[in-house]
This record gives sequence, structure tokens and C-alpha cells, in this order.
Amino acid sequence: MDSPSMSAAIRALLRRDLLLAYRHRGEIANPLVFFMIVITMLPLGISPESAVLGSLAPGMIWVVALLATLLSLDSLFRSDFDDGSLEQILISPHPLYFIVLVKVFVHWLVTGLPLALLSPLLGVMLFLPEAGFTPLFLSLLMGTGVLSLIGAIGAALTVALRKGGLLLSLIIMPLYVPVLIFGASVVRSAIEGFPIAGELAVLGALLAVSIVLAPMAAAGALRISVNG
Amino acid sequence: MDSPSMSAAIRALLRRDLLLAYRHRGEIANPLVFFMIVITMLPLGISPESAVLGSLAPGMIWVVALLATLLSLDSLFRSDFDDGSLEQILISPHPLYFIVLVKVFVHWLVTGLPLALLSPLLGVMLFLPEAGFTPLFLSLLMGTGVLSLIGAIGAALTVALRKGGLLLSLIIMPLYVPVLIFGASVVRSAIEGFPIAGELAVLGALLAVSIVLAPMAAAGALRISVNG
Amino acid sequence: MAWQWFYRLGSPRWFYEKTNRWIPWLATVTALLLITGAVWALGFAPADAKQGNSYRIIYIHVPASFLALAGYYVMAIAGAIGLIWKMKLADMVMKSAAPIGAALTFMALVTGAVWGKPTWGAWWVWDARITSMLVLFFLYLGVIALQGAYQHQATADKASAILALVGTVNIPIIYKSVDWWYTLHQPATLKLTSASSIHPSMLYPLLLMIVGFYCFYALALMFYTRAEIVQRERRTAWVNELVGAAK
Amino acid sequence: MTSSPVNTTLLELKQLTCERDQRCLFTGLQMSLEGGDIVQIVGPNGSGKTSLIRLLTTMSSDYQGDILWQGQSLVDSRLDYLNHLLYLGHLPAVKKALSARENLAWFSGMSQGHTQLDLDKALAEVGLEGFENVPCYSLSAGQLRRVALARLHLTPARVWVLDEPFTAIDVQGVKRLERLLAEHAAGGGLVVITTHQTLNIPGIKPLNLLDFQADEQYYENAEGWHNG
Amino acid sequence: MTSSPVNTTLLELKQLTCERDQRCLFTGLQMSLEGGDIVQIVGPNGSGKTSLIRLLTTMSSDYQGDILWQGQSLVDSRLDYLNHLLYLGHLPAVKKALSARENLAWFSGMSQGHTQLDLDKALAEVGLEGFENVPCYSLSAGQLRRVALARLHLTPARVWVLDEPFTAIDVQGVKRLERLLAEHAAGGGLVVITTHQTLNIPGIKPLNLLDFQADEQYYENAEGWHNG
Ligand code: HEM
Ligand SMILES: Nc1ncnc2c1ncn2[C@@H]1O[C@H](COP(=O)(O)OP(=O)(O)OP(=O)(O)O)[C@@H](O)[C@H]1O
Ligand SMILES: Nc1ncnc2c1ncn2[C@@H]1O[C@H](COP(=O)(O)OP(=O)(O)OP(=O)(O)O)[C@@H](O)[C@H]1O
Ligand SMILES: [Mg+2]
Ligand SMILES: [Mg+2]
Repeated sequence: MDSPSMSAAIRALLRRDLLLAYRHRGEIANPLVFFMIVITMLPLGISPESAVLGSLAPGMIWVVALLATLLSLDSLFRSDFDDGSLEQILISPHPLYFIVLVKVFVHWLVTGLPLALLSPLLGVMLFLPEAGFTPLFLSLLMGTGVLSLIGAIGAALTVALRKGGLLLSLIIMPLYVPVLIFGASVVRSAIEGFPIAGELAVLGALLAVSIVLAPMAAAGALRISVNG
Repeated sequence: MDSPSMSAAIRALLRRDLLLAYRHRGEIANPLVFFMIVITMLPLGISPESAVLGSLAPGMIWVVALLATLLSLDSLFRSDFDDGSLEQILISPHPLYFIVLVKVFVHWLVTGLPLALLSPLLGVMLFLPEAGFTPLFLSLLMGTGVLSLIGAIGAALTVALRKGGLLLSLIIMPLYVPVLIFGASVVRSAIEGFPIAGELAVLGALLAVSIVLAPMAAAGALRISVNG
Repeated sequence: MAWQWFYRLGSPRWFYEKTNRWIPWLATVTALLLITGAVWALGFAPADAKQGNSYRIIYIHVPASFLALAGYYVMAIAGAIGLIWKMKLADMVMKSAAPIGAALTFMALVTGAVWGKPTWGAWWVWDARITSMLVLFFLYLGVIALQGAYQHQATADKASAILALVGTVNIPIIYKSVDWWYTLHQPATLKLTSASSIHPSMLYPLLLMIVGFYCFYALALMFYTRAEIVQRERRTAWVNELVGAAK
Repeated sequence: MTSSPVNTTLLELKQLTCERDQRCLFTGLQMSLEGGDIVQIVGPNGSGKTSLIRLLTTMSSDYQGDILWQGQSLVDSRLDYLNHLLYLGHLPAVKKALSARENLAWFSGMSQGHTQLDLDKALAEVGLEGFENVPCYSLSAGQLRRVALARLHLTPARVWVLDEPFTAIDVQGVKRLERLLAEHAAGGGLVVITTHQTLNIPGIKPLNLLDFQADEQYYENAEGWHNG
Repeated sequence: MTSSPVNTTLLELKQLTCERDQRCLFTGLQMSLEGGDIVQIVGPNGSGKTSLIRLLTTMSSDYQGDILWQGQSLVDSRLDYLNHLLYLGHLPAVKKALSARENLAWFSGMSQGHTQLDLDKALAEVGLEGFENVPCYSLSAGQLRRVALARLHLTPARVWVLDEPFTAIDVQGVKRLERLLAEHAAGGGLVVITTHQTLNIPGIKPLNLLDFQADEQYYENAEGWHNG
């Protein structure tokens, strides 16, 4: 018997996950809306002055992007686990690395990418200086990819546990520190007129490393979760 | 046949939920830890200077308390729904109002209360001026109660939906605005030397109103969710 | 044959019986080191020119800080051994290392804060080293929480081992980035001065304390691991004999 | 158990019609259920057995026609009815983090208290002797359902509504359960049950839903009821 | 399906021992499973049927002894084995937001592509004609399981491992499935199945787990290397 084609399997998974995302399109808007709401709460809780907000904007937008990603991570493998699809995926003969990568990619496509696309609007709302807009977009584009990838490890580790949401935050947050620091400082450097190529390169390097390593760790974690 | 005693039923539920919280005690610490982590991320994203942080502290701590509550809300009725306990609760002859109240109380006990107790530590880390400590504690103590109560409505409405987490945020966030405004301003007023009795009284009133109304709304929402 | 010792090391029973004999010695050495160090540090080392006596807290703060970091690597390496060679004992060591490391990290944070109050006039500052210590503390908490969350012990071990390993990859990155972040901000007013400038009369007791803390760490790890062994192997014949003999 | 005369009419279904997704599941369903009856709802997959059970447990009120409880419409006599109802659904309502005994204690508290001795006896009756203290996540599929079934040995309820209670139960267990149902009926109780297995209980009354189908499936093309 | 000679040994269980929670479920389990066999794993609730199945599907490797696939230990031949394996577990692995056809398309993509015509034919075979496009959340319990069962009509896999596939399936459905299993075996396939129902298939081989229980619950030697 021919062994089943891997590319076909990956395409089937990609199609299914995109279809699911489309069916749940109401929920796709949620990270965005969450993002927007927190951004509107901040002036309420802190100060509505444009000078204050403008100086906080880079860090604030990044912290909130991080939270929004975190919130959506829990469901990355959860529904597959709950209905038994994950068992089926694990005993399929295809390398788990690529399967995780596909799932993370879809996750980024429906959370990280829209966040990045939405960032100019938020910049306007928080009085971000003009020089910061493109760097904000670029840093979010790459940074959210890293967030999704690292987050997948946490999601895989906690998928078998009920109420994993907050445990997931605890596990993942410390690992997000470098992304946050570099992401926010790209924007701040740009505003202050410094060159940002170096910092963007660091983000790129983080992305490259996590594309290689994170799905591997997540794959191992998935096997353990389902085994237990 | 005697109709079963309500107080016994409520005690049974209270005992079970506290026992569950104890069994999952690892997860109880999570909102706290989440709280701590976000508070750590802020200086990283924004600025480590004490002047900047001190002025942000009241609003920031409140926004984060709100997020921590929000994150833990999803599981309020979810696990009962998933395993069929919710059906059993709904067809028990006891008034749903009290049952919801018990569940919300346990939720507050394991999230809101610890947050309030932890607030002085966070005040120190964010350089909150000394005058703000007691008001912060008091406002969190009452405010988190309101947050749990209002949150229960959202949790009840979304319990039947998979991936409710973010939808829940969307529904509940706007309702949290008054709590946030008054909670943060209690602290800010205290720092600036204004009297705070009035604002605390408003928080108290919000608490009283939501104790009466929120469980009713949540009970109705639960019936609808399970029926659908 | 060459792997014999490794195999034996994998046996909890062997470990339990060996440590039975090590512990008295190690405990004596630890007590000697810590007592000498403490008496020397508190009683005989000279007061600092600028800080007076408050500096003496370094005799706890600095060793605790060192071991907090070293403890993470102990935990991660034990986790890796448990994952790769499926050695039960390594899993137990990893599980035991987490709370000890977290406690030491916590101790470093608290002593640092207590020291900060007289030195900087604030309990807390967002200094690079301090911040990364806090992040390390969270990494520990994550491992502990994950251990506690799984009900099945073998799964808990493997899951937290993965997390510990991912953490090891990240720790250098975190440290580098936090450091870089701090220099970017340049608050400049406060800095932890470097340890090398310390006067020898202050340094020797510090060295004693550091070695003492290492021994103490080893001792604590043994105790924790032994408790874990008894707990996990409670159904085996040899533990039952042990308990029976104790009764 | 307060024993009551056999052969009093407990529930009456009057011209019951139920639709889901615009498809008529059954119509003109007319039957009176008496104390002493064991009624097995029969029909192929998707014929509406569970839907009917949701009506009988008041979880859904999406029907035409009427259901009478001791002569009174359920709308009015709901609370009294619930006092006499025990329902076991597809979902076992068992908390996996709690032990079998703790789960049962909650059930019993919600209806009528029992001593621990009673609980352990009930667990022994369903073959869980020795598993009283094991947390339920380490029970097998059948054992988990047995925890739920143990309620049948404790409840004073007169009306038992059971949706596929034999799922995952082994042959011995099925036999015991059959005996239990027969005893309950002999004591004047009413049992409504769905299962696809042939039951070995004398005097069991089938209620075949196929007898109450709408004359024509008036949905030529399945396109009409695509959307949920 | 590539037809292969009947009576070649496919799987061999060698002195298999499985423990859970320090309780020995079975030990010294020795059996060779050949093409053409239908093996029913028999035993009361909690005897270890599902645990054995998790070993046979490589989802768990927590055993002593060996499992050989075509003469080679599973540890080495895992990938090749998975190419020939189809597993249906307690959980149906069906996404409720997708239609039956979309679910099946994913399954088929993960193993070996099929045309839409094939898919619809498979759905018709399991009695879901007319339900191809209905989202699965509005299917009944039995219909949902039928979606999963439709895979049996598409798969080229030679080894079928089925854990209680008859759950919620009606009498007609059970008969059809029995016929399907018999056909698969006749074509040289191997079926391993657990169910508490008595199957009506000639030549079915029982594997009674009670025959392989440990004489005494011994824990002399739990020390040493942990097989994980
Ligand atoms: C990676 C973790 C840490 C290490 C390795 C470390 C190490 C040290 C060392 C070697 C010194 C003595 C330097 C000197 O001679 O002045 C010192 C001083 C000090 N540390 Fe830490 N420490 C760490 C974390 C912390 C933390 C978390 C805090 C506070 C919460 C803290 C607060 C202090 C203070 C206040 C001083 C005295 C500063 C001064 O003399 O100006 N340290 N630390
Ligand atoms: N996740 C688990 N952790 C620990 N022990 C478990 C776990 N699952 C099952 N067990 C134990 O293993 C034993 C066998 O369980 P298993 O699920 O294999 O039984 P089964 O034969 O499939 O029973 P059933 O007919 O009820 O499905 C049970 O007695 C149970 O106590
Ligand atoms: N949540 C729902 N929304 C819309 N339609 C539904 C829903 N649940 C079931 N249906 C439809 O109602 C019909 C009857 O479903 P029901 O669950 O009552 O069947 P059942 O007789 O219990 O079947 P089974 O033997 O498979 O359990 C099904 O054909 C299904 O299409
Ligand atoms: Mg049904
Ligand atoms: Mg089973």
C-alpha cells in the first residue's frame, strides 16, 4: 500500500482549520475586539491626555497584543483534544512537527496578522507619533509570529488540563519577555529617531529560532499530554 | 415526599465547589500569578522609572485586576456544562438564584479576594504612593466582587459556546467600565488627598445592586444556554 | 559494565540507601560552613564605609542569588535526563529541585528588597538583574504549577521537564534582552556595584557562605528527593520494610 | 421511599409535537405514563428520543401540545414535578477531580442528605467497592457511568428518566440495572428509558417514535434546513 | 484495498503487562492476531480493554513485554504500522461546526484522498443520506457516531481498532456494521474491537482479559527504570 502523501495531509488539515476558523468567524474578531476594548479602557483608567498616552503607546500596544494572543492560545489544541481529533492526528503517520506548524500558522493568520493590520488604527487612538507606525506594524507582524509559536508549547503542555487558561499564561509569559522588550523598543527607537534595523533583525532571529524549535517542543508536549 | 431542603442543597454545592477549588489549588494561584506577571511586563514594555510607574499604578493595577478576573471567568460554569452537572443543577427544584450566588461567591473567594490581599505588594512594585495602599485594597475588595457578579452573566451567556473566552470578554468589558472608573479614581483621589468616602460608597452601591440583579440575569442566561 | 554505576544511580532504592550514609556528613559540613561563615560575617567582618552594617545582608543575598540560577540548571538537566533516559530518579530530582530553587529565588528577592530600602530608599527598582531574577522566579513557578496540575505523576514529570528545557533555552535570551533593555533606559542613578571590588576581609566569609549554601542546597535536594522516593515507591517491598522497621 | 399506589397516572403526554431545525420529529404523541410503568422510547438514530427526553425533564420547552404532571400542566406544576424527578443523561455529571464518594455526596445533598454509609452502600451496589476514594479521572468509561448510576440507589424520586444509561456498562451491570428498574416500577415508580439494547424486563412498554411521525416528510430538498 | 493473503500474522502480543496507578490490569498477555481475524476484547468495566487498545494504537507506551508488527517490534516499525492502522475511540473526532462531508474530507485527506462522490457514498452507507451538509452539532448522538463510522467505508487500512463503536448506534446500524467487519476480515483485514454487546459474527475470537490477570497484586520490583 502506498503510504499516504504528507503534503495532501497537510493541505487537508490546513483546509479544515481554515474552514473551522471561518465557521467561527465571530470569534476571530474577538482578539481584535479585546485589543480595542483594552485600549479604550486605558485612557479611562489612567489619563486621557495625549502626551501621556503617546509616550505609553508603544509599550501599551505591545502588552495588549501579547495578552490578546495569550487569550486565544488556549483553544489552539483544546477543541481537537476534547473531540478526539488530536488522538487521530497523533496516530497519523505524518510528522507532528509539520502538523503543529500548520496549526500555529492558522492561529497566527487569524490573530497575529489582524492585530498587526489593525495597529495603525490603535496608534491613532493612542496618539502614537507618526514615525512609529511602520515600525509598530513590522514589529507586530514578526513578533506575533513568535508569540504564537512559543505559545503553542504552553498550549500543548496544558491541553489535557481543564481550566488551562491561566496556567498557560503563567508558563508562557516569562518566555514572552524578550519579544516584548524588542517589540516595544523597535517602536520607541523609531520615534526617537534611532535606526531600528538591528532590533528588527533580532526579532527576525527570534522568529527563525522559534520556527525551528517551538513546534518540536510542542509536538513532544502533545504526545505527553495525550499519553497521560 | 418531603421536598429536599434548600439550605442543605446549597451547603452541598458550596462544599463541592470549595473541594474542587482545593483539588485544583494549583490553578487558584494562577490569577494572582497572572496579575504579577502583567505587572512585571509593564515596566518592561513602558519604562522602569519610578515617577512614570507611580503615576500609572492605580489605573494599571485596576486594569490588570479586571483582566485577571475576566480570564478566570470562563471556567465559572464551563466545567459544569461540559460534564452535565449544569443540567442536573437546572432541573433541581432549588432556586437558581442562590445556586448562582454560591458559585460566584466561591469564584470571588479564590480570585478577587486574593487579588485584593496581594495588592500592597503590587503597589510596592509599581511605586504607588503610600496614601494609595488602603484605598487600593478597599476598592479592590469591593470592586472584584462586582466584577465576579457581572462576569457571571457573561459566563452564563457564553457557556454553551465553544471558545467562549474572547466572546465573553467582549460582552463583559463594557459592563466593567463603571467599576474600573470608580475603582481607579478612589485610589487616585486618595493619593491626591481628596476624600474618598463618596466614591467608595458608589462602589458599595454597585456591589449591592449587582448582588441582587446579576445572579438573576445569570440564572436566566443559564436556562437559555442549556435549552439551546 | 561501564554503565553499571549509571544504572545503579537510576535506582531510587540505591540512592535512598547511599544518601542515608552521606547525609550526616554533609549535614555536618554544611552546619560548620554556615555557622563559621555567619559568625565571621556578622561578628568579625568590618562594617562597610558607606553602608555601615546593612551591607551584611549580602552574606545571604549573594549566595541565594547564585544558587537560584544554578538550581534552575540542576532542574533542567535532571529533567533532560529523565526525558531521554527515562530515569525515574532524575524525574524525582527535577520535581524536588523546583520548590527549592523557587524558595532560593524568593529569598534573593526578599533579601534584595530588604537591602534596597536602606541603600536606595526603595523596596524595589526595575534594575536589569532584579528584573531577570523576577522572571526566573516566574519560570520556577510555572514548573511547579505544571507539576501540580497533572494528576498523573509520570505525565507531570515529562511535561514539566519539557517546560524546564524550554526555559533553559530562553534564560540566556531573557537575561540578554533584559540587560539590553536596562541599558537602553539608562536610569543610571542606581547600580549594583560589582562584587570584585569587595575587600578581602569581607570576601572570605562570603566565599564560606557561598560554599555553605551549595552544600545546603545539595542537602535540601537530597531530603526532598528522599521524601519523593518514599512517596512514589510506597507500594514497593523495600519501602514497606523501611516503614515497618521505623514503626 | 414513600411507597404509593401503582397505576395512578403520573405523566400524560397530550398531542405532543416537537420540531428541530424545521424538521418535525414527532407529532400527535399521546400517552399516559403510570406508576409501575417502564416505558422504553424506541426509534432509530435521530428519531427524536433525546429530544423527547429533554421535554420530559423540562430542560426544553420547545414543543406544541401539553405535558401533564398528576393532571396539571407542567408549566404550572414544574417545581413539584422536579421534586420527584431523577434524570440521567448522555453526560454523566461526574466531576473527574473528585472521588466517587464526593460526587455522590453532592448529588445526595442536592436532593436529600444521606450518611456516608448510605453512599458507600450505593457505590458497592454498582460494583465500585474499593473505588470510593479514587479520583474519578482514573476510572474507566464504564466505571465513570456507574458513579452516576449509583444515584438510583439513593434517590427518593418517583420518576426516573434515563437516556441511554447502559452506555459502556458491562453485561453484569446491565442485568443488575434491569433488576433495579423492575423493582422501582414494582414499588409504584415510573421509568422512562431510551436504549438501543433489547431489555429483559417483563411488562416493559415500548413507545415507538416512528408511530408518531408526520405523514409526509415535507422537505423535498434538504437545503431548507441547512442552517443552525 | 490491496488484498493480501488471509492468515498471515499481523500483530503479535508478547507477554504484555500493563499497570495503571500501580494496579496490574493484565499480565503475560500472549496472542497473535492474523489477517482475517476479528478479535473481541472482553472483560467487565475497568478490566483494561481501553488501556490495551491504547497500547495497540501506540498512544501509550506504558507497558512491559512487546508488541510486534509483522514480526518487528512496534518501537521500530511504528511509522509503517500507523500507515496500516485505523482507530476509532470513545471520542468520535468529529468537529461539530463542520458538516459530515467536511469532517470526512479531512479524515480522507489525512490518509488517502477521495472524491466527493466517494465521501457521499460512504455517508449514505452509514445512513446519513440527506445529512451530508448539516453541521454536526445538530445531529443526534447516534448520527454523530455514524459520521466517524463512515471512515470505515473509505479507509485502505488493514488493521482496524475499534473501542466500543456501537455506542449510541441503533439496531439496524449494529447489523450493518457487523456485516462490514465480517467483510473486512474476509478480505484479509484484522479487526480488534471492544464492546459489551454480544456480536453476531461467525468466527469471532474473544480475548478475555480476565484470563490474564495477575495471580497476586505484586509490587516487589517497581523500582529501577521507569518505562515511559
Ligand atoms: C541575578 C540575581 C542577583 C544576583 C546575582 C545578585 C548579586 C548581588 C551581588 C553580588 C551584590 C553585591 C554587590 C556589591 O558588592 O555591592 C548585590 C547587591 C545588591 N543586590 Fe543583588 N543580586 C541579584 C538579585 C537582586 C535582587 C532581585 C534584588 C532586589 C530585590 C537585589 C538587591 C540588591 C541590593 C539592594 C544590593 C546592594 C546594592 C548596592 O550595594 O548598591 N539583588 N547583589
Ligand atoms: N487515566 C487513568 N489514570 C489512572 N488509571 C486509570 C486511568 N484510566 C483508567 N484507569 C484504570 O485502569 C483500569 C482499566 O481502565 P480501562 O479504561 O482500560 O477499562 P475498560 O476495560 O476499558 O473499561 P470499560 O468497559 O469501563 O470501558 C480502570 O480500573 C481504571 O481504574
Ligand atoms: N442541537 C440540535 N439542534 C438542531 N437539531 C438537532 C439538535 N440535536 C438534534 N437535532 C436533530 O433532531 C433529531 C433528533 O435528535 P435526537 O437527539 O432527539 O435523536 P435520538 O433519537 O436521541 O437519536 P440517537 O439514538 O442517535 O441518540 C436529529 O435528527 C437531529 O438532526
Ligand atoms: Mg439520543
Ligand atoms: Mg473502555
